[in-house]
Amino acid sequence: MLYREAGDFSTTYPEDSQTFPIRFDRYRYYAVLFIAIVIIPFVINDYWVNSIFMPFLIYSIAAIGLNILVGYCGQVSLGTGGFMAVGAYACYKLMTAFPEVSMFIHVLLSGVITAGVGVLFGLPSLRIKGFYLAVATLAAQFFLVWMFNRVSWFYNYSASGQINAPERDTFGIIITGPNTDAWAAYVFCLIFTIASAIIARNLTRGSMGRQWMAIRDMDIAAEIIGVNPLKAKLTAFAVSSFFVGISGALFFAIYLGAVEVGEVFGITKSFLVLFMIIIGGLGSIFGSFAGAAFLVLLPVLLKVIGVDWFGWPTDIVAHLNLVIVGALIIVFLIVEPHGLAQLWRLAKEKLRLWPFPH
Amino acid sequence: DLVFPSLSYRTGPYAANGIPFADGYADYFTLLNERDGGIGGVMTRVPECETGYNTEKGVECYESTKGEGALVYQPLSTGITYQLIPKATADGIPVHSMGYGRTSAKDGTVFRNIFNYPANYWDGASFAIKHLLDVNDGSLEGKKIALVYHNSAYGKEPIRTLEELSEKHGFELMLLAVDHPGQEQKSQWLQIRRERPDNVIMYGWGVMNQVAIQEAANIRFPMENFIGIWWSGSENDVRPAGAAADGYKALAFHNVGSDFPVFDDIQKYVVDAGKAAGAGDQIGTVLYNRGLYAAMLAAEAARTAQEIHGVAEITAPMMRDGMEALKITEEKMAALGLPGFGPAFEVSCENHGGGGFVAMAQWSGTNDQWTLISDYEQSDQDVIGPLIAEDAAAFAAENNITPGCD
Amino acid sequence: MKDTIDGYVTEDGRRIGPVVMEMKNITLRFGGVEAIKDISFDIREGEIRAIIGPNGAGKSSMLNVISGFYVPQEGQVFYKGAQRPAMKPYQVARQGIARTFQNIALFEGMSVLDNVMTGRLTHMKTNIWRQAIWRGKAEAEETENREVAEKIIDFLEIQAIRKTPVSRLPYGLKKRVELARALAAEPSLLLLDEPMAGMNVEEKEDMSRFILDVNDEFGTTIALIEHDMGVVMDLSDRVVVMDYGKKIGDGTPDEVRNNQAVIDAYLGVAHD
Amino acid sequence: MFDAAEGQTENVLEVNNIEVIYNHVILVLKGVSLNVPQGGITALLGGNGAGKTTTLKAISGLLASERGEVTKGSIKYRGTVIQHQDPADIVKSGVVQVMEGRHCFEHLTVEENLLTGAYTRREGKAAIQRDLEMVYDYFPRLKERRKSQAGYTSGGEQQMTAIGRALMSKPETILLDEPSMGLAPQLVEQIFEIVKSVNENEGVTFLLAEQNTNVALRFAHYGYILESGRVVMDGPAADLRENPDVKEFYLGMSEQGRKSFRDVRSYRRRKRWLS
Amino acid sequence: MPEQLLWTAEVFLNGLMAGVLYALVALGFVLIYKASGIFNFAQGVMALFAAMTLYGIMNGQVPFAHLINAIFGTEIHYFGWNVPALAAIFLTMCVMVLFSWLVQRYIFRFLVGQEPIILFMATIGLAYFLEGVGDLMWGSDIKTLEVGLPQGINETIDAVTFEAFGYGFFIDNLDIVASVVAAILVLGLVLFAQYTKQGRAMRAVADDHQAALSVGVSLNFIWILVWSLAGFVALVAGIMWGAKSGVQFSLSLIALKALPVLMLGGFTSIPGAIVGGLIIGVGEKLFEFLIGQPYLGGATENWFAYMLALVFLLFRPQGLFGEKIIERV
Ligand SMILES: Nc1ncnc2c1ncn2[C@@H]1O[C@H](COP(=O)(O)OP(=O)(O)OP(=O)(O)O)[C@@H](O)[C@H]1O
Ligand SMILES: Nc1ncnc2c1ncn2[C@@H]1O[C@H](COP(=O)(O)OP(=O)(O)OP(=O)(O)O)[C@@H](O)[C@H]1O
Ligand SMILES: CC(C)C[C@H](N)C(=O)O
Ligand SMILES: [Mg+2]
Ligand SMILES: [Mg+2]
Repeated sequence: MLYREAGDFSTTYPEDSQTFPIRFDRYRYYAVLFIAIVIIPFVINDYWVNSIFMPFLIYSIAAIGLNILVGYCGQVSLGTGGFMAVGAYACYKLMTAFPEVSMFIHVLLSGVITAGVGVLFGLPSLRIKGFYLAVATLAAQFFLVWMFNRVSWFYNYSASGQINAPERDTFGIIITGPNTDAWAAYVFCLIFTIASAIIARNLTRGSMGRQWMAIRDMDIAAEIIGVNPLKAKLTAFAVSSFFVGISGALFFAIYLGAVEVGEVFGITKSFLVLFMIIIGGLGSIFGSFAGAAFLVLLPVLLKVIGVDWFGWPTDIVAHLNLVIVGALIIVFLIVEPHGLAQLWRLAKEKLRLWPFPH
Repeated sequence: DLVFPSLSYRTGPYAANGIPFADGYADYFTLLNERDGGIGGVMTRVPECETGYNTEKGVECYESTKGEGALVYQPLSTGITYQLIPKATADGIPVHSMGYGRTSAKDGTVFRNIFNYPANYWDGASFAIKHLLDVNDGSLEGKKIALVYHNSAYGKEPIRTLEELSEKHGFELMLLAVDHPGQEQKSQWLQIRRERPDNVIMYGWGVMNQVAIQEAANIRFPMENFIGIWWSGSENDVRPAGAAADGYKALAFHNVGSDFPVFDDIQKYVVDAGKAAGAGDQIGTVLYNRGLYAAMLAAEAARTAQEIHGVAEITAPMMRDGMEALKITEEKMAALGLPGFGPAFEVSCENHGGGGFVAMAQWSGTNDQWTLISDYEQSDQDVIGPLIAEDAAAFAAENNITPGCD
Repeated sequence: MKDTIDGYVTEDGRRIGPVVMEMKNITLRFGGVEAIKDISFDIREGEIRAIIGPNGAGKSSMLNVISGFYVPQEGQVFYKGAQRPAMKPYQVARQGIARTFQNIALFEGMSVLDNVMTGRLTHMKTNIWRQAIWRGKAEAEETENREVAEKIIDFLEIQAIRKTPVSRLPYGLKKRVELARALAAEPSLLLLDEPMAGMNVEEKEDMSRFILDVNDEFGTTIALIEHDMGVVMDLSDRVVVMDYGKKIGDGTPDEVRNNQAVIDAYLGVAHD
Repeated sequence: MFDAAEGQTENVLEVNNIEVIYNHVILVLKGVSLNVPQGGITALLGGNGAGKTTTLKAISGLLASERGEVTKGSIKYRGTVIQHQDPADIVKSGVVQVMEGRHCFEHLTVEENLLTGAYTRREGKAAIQRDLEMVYDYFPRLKERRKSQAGYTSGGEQQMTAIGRALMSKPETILLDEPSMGLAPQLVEQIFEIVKSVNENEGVTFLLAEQNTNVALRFAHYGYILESGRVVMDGPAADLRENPDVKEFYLGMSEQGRKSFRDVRSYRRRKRWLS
Repeated sequence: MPEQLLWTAEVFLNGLMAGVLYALVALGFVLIYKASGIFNFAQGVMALFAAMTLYGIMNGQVPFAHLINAIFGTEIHYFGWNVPALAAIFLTMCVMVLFSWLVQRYIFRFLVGQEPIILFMATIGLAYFLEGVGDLMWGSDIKTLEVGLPQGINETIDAVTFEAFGYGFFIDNLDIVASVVAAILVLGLVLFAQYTKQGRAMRAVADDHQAALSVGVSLNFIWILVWSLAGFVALVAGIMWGAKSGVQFSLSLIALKALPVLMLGGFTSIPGAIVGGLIIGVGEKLFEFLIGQPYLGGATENWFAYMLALVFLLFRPQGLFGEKIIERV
């Protein structure tokens, strides 16, 4: 028995509803946190931060955000790219307007502004459902991108229409711009990621989360048992957009440093984040991380294997990459339609029974 | 060895353009290795990294290759260039955005590590107008000129310049944005048909070029009045329209065709030896030549750096010095087997952009080839100079840079 | 049995209170189909009121009208003495009306416990900020409501499947979970749409006991649709009979059982 | 007429000690064996979650789409093993299932639902039209609602549609899952009459899972009782009806005859044959 | 000012034509959605793949040449023959049928009964896969399809309208061909879906996979059938769009032009695809012409199409012709 819950009893309800009721899981969670916070910042270099950790952490936030909307509340949205753009541009305007204020505040405010925009574009969800809604959110995606491209106020009238993150700090540590230390950028993103995960978890385990899930599973029944669909859907849009906005702000300010809206926050971004949560597992915070890891790391990994180890031509590797990622997505879905998170859950269920099935 | 990473794109929406460029870039270095044993006795290496014309992957590529001792980056995308400007500056690695990227990077006192010689987008716009002036006997008064542009940072680059020029020469400017990817341009071209501009200038990329040329042919817009920037002037762009594209013009900052001695060497040392980067069928195409030209400029800069610093195994900062001291002369090009292939120019600390010499090429559908129809001429530096200074100053102010040379 | 305006006493001595819900001349149409035709009836506090009738008679539609999901073209609904204004279903639920559904409408993606907890939503009030922080008020409220939910889980004897995802449950248990969810709301009026369909006798007995206990212990008023005449006759205090949208009978089980119109339309042979 | 007691007819369907697992972890059937004789009505009884539906789905091949699989044992229809066949092929060989919980095609009209039932038939329009009329005769209510979308009909109307749809395919064997659920008492009786007449007149074999033990045992020839994934008792229907345990737990009768639901005040300890 | 009016009329006509081209892509989506509830994200890539295959067959390209050469160091590219257009179209169709069979056999057979979003995700995986395979098979250069479609301004219309109004209307010949083809396709498909047994079975499958299985509808067969049909539609769309812009990666992005059409017409309606296409085409072109260009700086077409569809949906959440979403308890 490698994995057991025997002897793990909860005697109070709070204990029973904690995130990791099984002691083994809890310890593992602490261990991961310890490594992420205490060890990694000291061993990390530019490559790892910029190619692996930062995209992973930032996409995780976006995935958590979208998962709240799609996975928990069942409102399929393809506007993620547009909302990330709102976060990014809000952050840019704040950074340039109030240079002395801490980046921390700017990023949070960007989230808040995005939440507002999210609510606005969430309004049609009251009438439009399912794939129709998904396609309708594309209206937000295309309109927002167009607007940021068109209205020069958003990019401070720069000639090219690009926005560049000037150097800013928080608590005296440089966070944006080219002179940022790898560890500082990493830690800054990590704080947001952990906070997002915890907040998302708290929201989803309580009554808010249940309202969302009820709407997702059967909106009519939910309304009849007392869920106000307007409120539930709009809060989901708000909370989701808040996280997505934060991730957009980080994506622009910390990760890329310069952004051209149509390219960075285009429709492909919306799809990418959606893929992450489906692959990872709808309605699962862990799944958001798993999905982000899968789609950020796998291509890098395949590239390293193909190009660096086997020395194949880059284009063949890139094409094979597509083939493999595509095939893996399909294989995963066939093995477990509910994503990596569910796969993990079932694996644990099996482990628990191991070595005596049934 | 000397490392020249190639951030290429052989997949995605712009693959058709990325492939020949990357082939040309790689083949030239292979040639140097095979024929001369590298540069100054040190072998070169061209690690390739696929960006898919995507900024994030571009960043990933940059990060993953910079550790190998990369000497210079050629990102082949304005978007990625913008990402790399601060990063590369901080890392002390030069970036060569040849004929793209941020135009004001020409001001080397602000953009210490960024180079965009021999010509930039504003040179292109200015030269196009200059060409039209020539064709119209020196006056554009009362004419109407339309700009069809890719609705992105890249496409928007020439607008400022054209606006200045329209004031100066008294022509009317009409702006037509095309969103990515640009498969549907009916509205834009119907409008052109209605408003009958005398000339159309295009800043396009990828499928947008093919569709625009096709649509222009559909509305019977006279092709010789249609001028594309150099990224809208490859074989890929005109062939789908067939014979209808005959007479279409495009800007160029280097020569076309494979009628240069260096191509014989490439055939001999690279293609026949089975060492070609691609299938070998791209040689002599516009974009292949551009890749090759970029490689040649990088190699010459490296050679210059070796001379300045007296070491063969140069580092990125040395490479930067080499680039800043680069001198391309007719003789040098002839010696390299590329006589008259590009304009002669010089780089200095104040000027990272060369002379801004541009030529006009024209497509002949019947011969299925491009030909240069003008000499290299300098663009209108009176208009461009101040614009560059202004933009660079703004950047310097925003980023706390004190302009200057050391 | 004594029938007065404000209540009566049943044979087994329970006090039935005054009218809590009154439907007046309800007519409901779907395009050409008239699902309910000018029906009036009332429900008294504390009673078990059955609605029976052949398939397609309009019974479920009637429950939907009560819970605000269908808006009748004509007629009024009086609840607790006052005419009910046009209301959204969730507002109706907040007035203390809970229900189960004919085609089980559980939240398939959640566990049994979570489903029951959704029944408590109308009682949970902490705002989103506190929930995001969790520690403190949100947690306390959760625990408090969890206790209520657990009581109901105990009551319905579904402790063992507490953490099971509902989608894995067999039909009968799902019905029971649905009842649990409705009870969790601690409603004053409980609407049950065929709660015993698909159960065998033993399970129906269990279910009957639950219904009676709810009625007894919490004094909950119950409106019940059921096709098993045994159950209906045994449990209910009064029965409304519908046929093709019309009311064809209303009264105590005995009265209904012997009503010729009811026998013709629904029962077939007189049922014991 | 069929006489189960004589037992001389052959078995069309044999289920041999099958085990079914859902999602690779949840073991639901723990060795179920059944024989369904040609031309008989066999009832499958048992409480909630006993595994009746699962057994029927295992036979009709629908398990796969629920992520369940038969891991042990075999299912034979007329001597051929069908457990790995495609559901469509199983229907072609003559076995049709009426699913629990109706499962009508919501967006199709009632009539289109019925016609879809005849999907596998090849005899041409006239025969199909005739059977359509037959179904309407059985369920006049459906005729009235024939042009309504099935999604908007009442629960009972949907149940009728589902049964009618199965009849339309003229199968040799029908697997009926809880046909009486949600139907008015008159109709329950009527449905079983239909089952009986189809069985007698057309020789169709029935395997029906039912909670309404009372009616089921009145019409069936043979019965199996399932509990927690095992067959705990089987025998000719008449015998089962007389069995005291069955009487108490499935028919709700004690020595004193039927007792009122109101009197069941305390939860009785269930008698379990096996667990 | 009559000139403005004439121009508007011309824009209107061209909008109609553009709409037809969008509808061609949307049709493929509708077919598969109607028969399986699958929102087929791979439709665009299928169009690209079909067009590439057609080109490859016509020009006798060796499939996977690039890969083979890279692995074995060979230098093979062409077989050295050319296949006439019609024969090549037929062969391509065979490839698409094979593709449908593979898709069914190796993907969707295992996903019967799953939620729509899971099926949607599977088609995304498929899109990636097919994109990679297509590139490996035929290379990612731009290919010029020459199947003999007329292109360019229609002189007759130009002349006639010039005669009548003093302003010659511009209509592209290719668009005219596309309209005729689309009309035939839609007619055929409507007849098929509405009046055949397979058509009814198709709709049944979309409603409830399990129930369809239980009455003996072979999901395998139905799905292979509709995927093949969708493959055919993709081929047609690929040819039309390929003629406009050359066959290249961007062809797969035309799916984005089809989505608002789909949403407006209703995911389940074949005539809806056409009507939706026409409304979107006209709407976005007129908006760009009357408002976008003069006041908003242009390039409004992308978002306007979606906004237009969104506004329609607010009034009819199932699209103009979509099946009503059944909401009952
Ligand atoms: N939303 C709707 N749209 C159209 N018709 C409807 C709708 N809801 C119900 N109906 C019709 O109204 C009639 C009454 O339906 P209802 O569901 O109330 O019947 P019921 O008495 O509950 O029957 P059952 O016992 O079969 O459940 C039926 O004929 C049904 O088809
Ligand atoms: N898709 C599924 N995944 C996991 N477990 C399942 C699934 N379907 C059924 N089960 C389990 O299998 C067992 C038997 O279920 P089944 O539906 O066969 O029972 P049943 O006898 O038909 O009950 P009922 O009379 O309530 O319909 C149940 O315990 C149920 O939890
Ligand atoms: C080759 C590329 C650099 C051209 C491109 N359109 C750009 O400027 O971004
Ligand atoms: Mg009902
Ligand atoms: Mg069952």
